[in-house]
Formats: sequence, C-alpha cells, structure tokens
Amino acid sequence: MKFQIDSSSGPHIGIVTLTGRVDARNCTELQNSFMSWLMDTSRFVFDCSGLEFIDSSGLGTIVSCLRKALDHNGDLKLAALSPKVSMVLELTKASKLFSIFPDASEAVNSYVTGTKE
Amino acid sequence: MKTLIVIREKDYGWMSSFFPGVHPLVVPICNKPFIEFLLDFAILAGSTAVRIVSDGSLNSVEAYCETGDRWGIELGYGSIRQNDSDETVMEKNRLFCSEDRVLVINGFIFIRYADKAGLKSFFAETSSGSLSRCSSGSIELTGIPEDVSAAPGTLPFSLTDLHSIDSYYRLNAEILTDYPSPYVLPGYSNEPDCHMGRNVVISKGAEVIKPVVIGNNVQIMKGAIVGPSAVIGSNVIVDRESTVSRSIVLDNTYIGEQLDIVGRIASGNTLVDPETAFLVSMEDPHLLAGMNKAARRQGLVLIRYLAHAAIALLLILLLILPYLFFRILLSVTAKWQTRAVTFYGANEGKSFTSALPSISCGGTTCSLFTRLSLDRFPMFFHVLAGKIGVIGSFPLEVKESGHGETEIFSGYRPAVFSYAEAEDWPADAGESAIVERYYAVHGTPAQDIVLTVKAFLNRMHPGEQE
Amino acid sequence: MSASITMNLPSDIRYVRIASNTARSVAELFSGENGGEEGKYEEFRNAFELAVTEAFSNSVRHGNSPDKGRQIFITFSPENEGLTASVADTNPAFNPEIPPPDIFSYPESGYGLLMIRQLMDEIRYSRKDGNNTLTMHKKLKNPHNQ
Amino acid sequence: MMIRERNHNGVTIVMPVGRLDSSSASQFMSGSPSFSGNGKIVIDLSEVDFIDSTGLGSLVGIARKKREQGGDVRLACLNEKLRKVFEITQAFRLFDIYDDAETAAGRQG
Repeated sequence: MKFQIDSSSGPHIGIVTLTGRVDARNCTELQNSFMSWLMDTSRFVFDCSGLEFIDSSGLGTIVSCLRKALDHNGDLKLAALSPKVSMVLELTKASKLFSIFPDASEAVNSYVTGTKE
Repeated sequence: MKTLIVIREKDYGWMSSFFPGVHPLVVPICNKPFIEFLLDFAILAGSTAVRIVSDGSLNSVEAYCETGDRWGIELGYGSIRQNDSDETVMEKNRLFCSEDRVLVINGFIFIRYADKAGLKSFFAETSSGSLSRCSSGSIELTGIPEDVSAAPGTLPFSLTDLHSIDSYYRLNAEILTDYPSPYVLPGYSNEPDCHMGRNVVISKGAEVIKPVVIGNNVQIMKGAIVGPSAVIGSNVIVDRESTVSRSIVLDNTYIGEQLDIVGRIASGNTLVDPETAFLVSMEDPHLLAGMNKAARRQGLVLIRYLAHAAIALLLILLLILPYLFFRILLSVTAKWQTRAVTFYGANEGKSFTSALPSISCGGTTCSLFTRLSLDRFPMFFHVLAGKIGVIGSFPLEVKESGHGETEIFSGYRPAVFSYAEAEDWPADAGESAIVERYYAVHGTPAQDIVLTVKAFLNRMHPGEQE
Repeated sequence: MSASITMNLPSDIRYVRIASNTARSVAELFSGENGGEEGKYEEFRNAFELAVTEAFSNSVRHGNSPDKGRQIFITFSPENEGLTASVADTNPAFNPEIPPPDIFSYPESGYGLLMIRQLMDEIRYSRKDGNNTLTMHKKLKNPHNQ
Repeated sequence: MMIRERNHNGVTIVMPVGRLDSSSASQFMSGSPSFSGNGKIVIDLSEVDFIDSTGLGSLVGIARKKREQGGDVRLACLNEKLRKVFEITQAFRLFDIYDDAETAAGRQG
C-alpha cells in the first residue's frame, strides 16, 4: 500500500497503489491510512494493478473510503483492475458505485477533464 | 449394436482446473451428467452394450453409472494408454468389437440431434466408416450394416467440440434455449422452457424468468431473480435479492445475498468468467460457498443428537435451581403462568407443544429471567426427547391462520436457541433466516456446541454488542 | 447375519486365504440377507473380500518378527446398513497416512492401504495398549445412487 | 499356483491359473523364464479369479524388469474384479490391456 500526491496536472490527486491482498487482516490499516490521507486531498485514484485478491471486508473498506471521499466533495476512482478483482466487484455490485478506468493515468486525467469513465 | 466411447485425458484435461475432483464425464450439462447424454445417444442409436475406455481414471464414472442397469444396457469399462493410436484402441477392445456393429464415439464431444426416432434405423443402415468429425473428436461405425439399400443421405446428428470453458458454457446455454426437451433429466417437471426438479422452494417475491433449468432441493429466496437462461444445479441456495442470469450454478453451491451472477459459472466457492476463463476462489463463505454435504449425512444425525442432548442436559443442570427459585418466588406472588405454545417440528406435518412460562413482572427480575434463558427452560426437555435441537432455527409457532407455513424451508430445524442469536444477527425473521439457512447446510455438531454457548451468552448480555 | 463374527489367525501369510474366504462368505451372507439377488451386490462382495485380504497381509508383513505365536484378530459385524471388519494385531505401530506410491516408478508394493481406502467407505486406525486396529466399513448401497 | 504357457506368432503367452495373492505371488514371479530377457510376452489373466496388491506388485515387477531389459509385457483378459484393482491403483497407466491374448500377441515382434 503506497500513497503519493500527484499534482502534475493541476489538482492534488491522491494515488494509492494497492498490492497483494486487501482482506479482513489488513483492511483496518487501509481504513486508518485513508483517514490521514483525507487531510491532504479528497480526490483519489486507487491503482489496483498490483492487487491480486479482495474479499468482502476489503470491498467494504473501499466502499467506505468512497463514501468518505464523496462526503468531502471528492471522489474515489479505481484503475487497472485485474479480471479477478473486477469479477468480485461485479459479483457484489460494487462496480456500479465506482468510476473504473483501465489505468491510473486515465483516472488521473478524468479529474482534470471531468470525463466520466 | 454396441457403442465404444473413447475418451482421453488430453481431450478433457482442461476441465480439471474448473471442476477439480470431478470427472469430466460426470460434469453436468443442464444438470444432466455428460455421460448420460452419450449413453442416451448410444441407446437411441440401438446399442445394447456400451463400453467406456480411457487413458485416465474412470473410478468416479463407474461409481455413477455402475453396470448400466438404470438404462437397461450392459455397461463396461476399459483402459487404454496415452499414446495408443485409434487402431490400437480397437485392437485392445477386439472381443467387445468383434461380433457386432460398433458405433465409436471418440473424443470429448457433444452430440446434438433433433429426431430421436430416426437414429436407430440410420445406424442400422449406414455403411461403415467415419461419419462425422470435429476438432476434438469423431464418430465412426464399424461392422456390417443390416441393410444398405436405403442408405440415408444426411446425418441426423451433429457434433460440438468441448475444448474450453467457454464452449462448455455456450453448450449449456444453447441446450437451454434451443433443444431442451430431448435432453432433460427424467423426473423434472416439464413446463416449456422451465424444467424443475423436486423440492424447489421459490419464496414469495422471488422471480424465475424462462428459460431455466433448476435441480432438486433448491431454495430461491425473497427478492432473488433467477433467469433468463440460468442453469441451477441441485442443493443450491440463491439467497435474498441476488440475481443469477445467463449463468450456470453447479450442485451444492450457496449464493449469498445481493449478488449479481451474470454470464458466469459458479461452483462451490469459485466463480468463472467463461469468456476469459478467469477463475476466482471466494474465501468469504457469506458470498459464495460450497455446501457441506457431510453435515446432512445420516450418520451425523446421531452425533448431532448426542451433542445437542449433552449440552441441553448441562444447561438443565445449570439452570434448574434458578428456574425453581423463580418459579416458587413468582408463584407465591401469582405472577407465574404457563402458556402452551405449539411449534412446527422439523418434519413436515409434525409439531410439538411446550408449556412455556410467561411471567408478568417488570424490572430486573424479569430481565434476569430472560437473561438466564429461563423462559425457554422447558424446551430443553424437548431436546432430550430428540424433537428439537439446542441450536437451529427459531421455532415457528403454529397459528390458526396457518401463517408461518410459507416460512418453513427445507433446512428448518427448530431449536431452543437460533443461529441468529449466536451470531447476534438482527432478530427480524427475514434477516435471521440467512444465518439459519447458512448453518443449516454448513453446521457441524462441534460448531453447534460453540454456537449454543455463544447464543446463551448473547442472551445474557443483551444490547452490549454494537 | 445379525451377530458379529470373530476369528483369530496365526500371523502367517499361508492363512491369507482363510481370511479372504471368510470375508467373502460373510459379505455373501450379509448382502444375501439384505435383498441382494444374484449378482446385484457382486461389487460389494469383491471389495469387502479384497479389503480384508489386504488388511490381513499388511498385518502379517508388518509383524516381521520370528515370534511365531503372534496372532491376528479379525472381527466382522453388521453395522449401519453395511458391514464392518476390523483387523487387529500386536505389531509395532504404523502410520496409516502414508501417501500412495507413484505408479510410474513401478512400485512392487505399497498398494495395500491405497486399495483399502478406495474400496471401503470409511477406515479408522487406532493404536491402543500395543495393539493396532484397522477398522473398515463398507455400505451395502452405493452412496452415489440413492 | 499353476502356470501354463503357449506360443502365438512367436510370442510367449503366460497364463497363471488361480489366485494371484500374497501366498502365490513370489512363486508366480519365478514361474516362467520368459519373465526375464528382452522378449515380448503376453500375460493372459483369464484364469486368475483373484488378485491382491501383492499379485499386482508382481505384475508391475515383471513389467519393470522386462522393460529395463528392452522387452515388454502386455496383459489380456482381465475380468471385472481384476480390472477394478488396476483402476483403483492407477496401475492401468503402466500396462497395455487387451480383450484377448491372441490380439495382444498378434502384432508384436
């Protein structure tokens, strides 16, 4: 789990790189970190290219992160979902809640241009 | 006529990653094991004896088909080796093949036909040789025809390759929409485009959209949508507000609440996207899970009874003094009454009546009474009598209006404590049903003991949890 | 067949056919009394005979001591719509969980337990007071087709 | 254990008679000179009505020895009972199994 601010294109966008698994064991860590990241920005891109597995508690955490970002007038966009992770998102209907992009840079650009997906 | 079915590991090996531990010949297509399609075809073609030969293990195929008695044919099995040519295969089975005409079904192929009646005469009259071929197999005839004078022109059947999970998925869909009737498993109710097995419970507010095939012992819960184009195996629960369409759900699968299964194959805890062949194994039993068949086995009934009776006895011994104390205390002040309540029993039509104490007092006395579960004390004796469990479903009261009967599901096992109480699940009937159903299929006697203790403690500290 | 049948045999491979034939007779009696018309339960009988034979040979083989007095105790009992056989000996303890041999290395032995496991519905091994007991159960009906 | 031998197209067909079990397997293994050397042989099992793991082990042993020496063994005429043993032990993967001994012998050599 890595966090960096991308301001190359203007607005501060928090890019979170998720790797490995997001599950019951480490989702609290993500939840807590997200609260501190919210101090810096409310616009997020979760780069999931290295994310191999997500379970329902991980999913719940990401959805709650989205809710918090929206509460702060921001957004949380997902990028580079592996087919397996996107199957879990579709299964649980979570895919309907997020804007999903094929890669992180497209997700970042969408904040600038305002395009949706 | 006889039929020789030749099936090699190289043709079906791809199946093992999607259906681990299941022989491809018994993998179901529209709920009917693949081998039955082949046997049906062999029988329609006029065969009285069939031999299945493979370079892989046929153990589970044999366990399923046995000697072929069920189909009224003589069924045998044989072994070949990996690199055997088709010619060698024929030599190894020479005695089987010598006397008669032999139809050789070679490869992992599905045979499609529309006209059942014409097959027999076709195979009797057609001259020997290769009849049809596709990339994963072929159909051939050997031996002398009975009568070639009326040699028919066009083939009354066609072959479909089974070479990828996508081809398996599409075959299911095609059979479902285009040719259901010749292939449906006997015993299914046959409404057009809607074939259902025994003991299918479709809850109020659930929707079934044709075409569908649904197996035995299936529960489709409130608000769930099944179909169009869904194949649901046996022993499947589609829980509340979930959607299963353009999908295949294999036997013994639990599908959790509020899920979308669209264009997928679900089997136990795995989910497959047939198009990309990606497979996800869920670790979360509340999403997708395999159903524990062992828990339903007869052998466990006794063990379960013993576990439940033991814990009931323990609780009786623990609670008898407080119970008597309350009883005497409250009887003196005329606040003790009993009310006979009749509940639905676990078996259909059976019910049991328990004289439950109803106390009319407020405050701490009353709360202590329920906290110690003394309000259910007389029910423990029903556990000893084997009528109910110590943990299971909320017992449903038999009412004059007949209300409640619709709520009874096949896994309903009334008990003193409910799984919902153990899991501290919302007490609303619809909500608690999820947990109860989940454990009805997954519970083990050991788990039951732990959950009973949990339920007992949860009742002791109401409202202290989140 | 309603009661259990017990026999003691010397731990000597020459007695294997007695174990084998008795197992078959017991299986025939049991299946015959439970509605087995001719041939119907042939597979049950074959499997039961073979599994008991394997268990007996295993016991003889593992008791490789010169102590000629050793005995093997076999008990047959009807149980839960099936037949149970237990084979007990006083040999050193063995590990019943040994993995099956790799067939492509042409193993000349080691098939015994694998076969018992495949043929029977349930097997249990216990070690108590210097005795090994292998208990095997086979249901009369095929559990797949009920 | 009795062992009969015959010849078909120059191939030895060995036919054990009786039970192939732990009390007869070692006798069977030393029962025919054709079990060693680089010749190709067929073992006709039509007269074997019982085989156990030791009996199976002896067949595997003969096959291994023959193949190491450049020969081969084919099996013929397994009844249901025997076939089951080959099936559950996976031994079918090691052997060429024929319906009849003559066909097994026929195209060799």
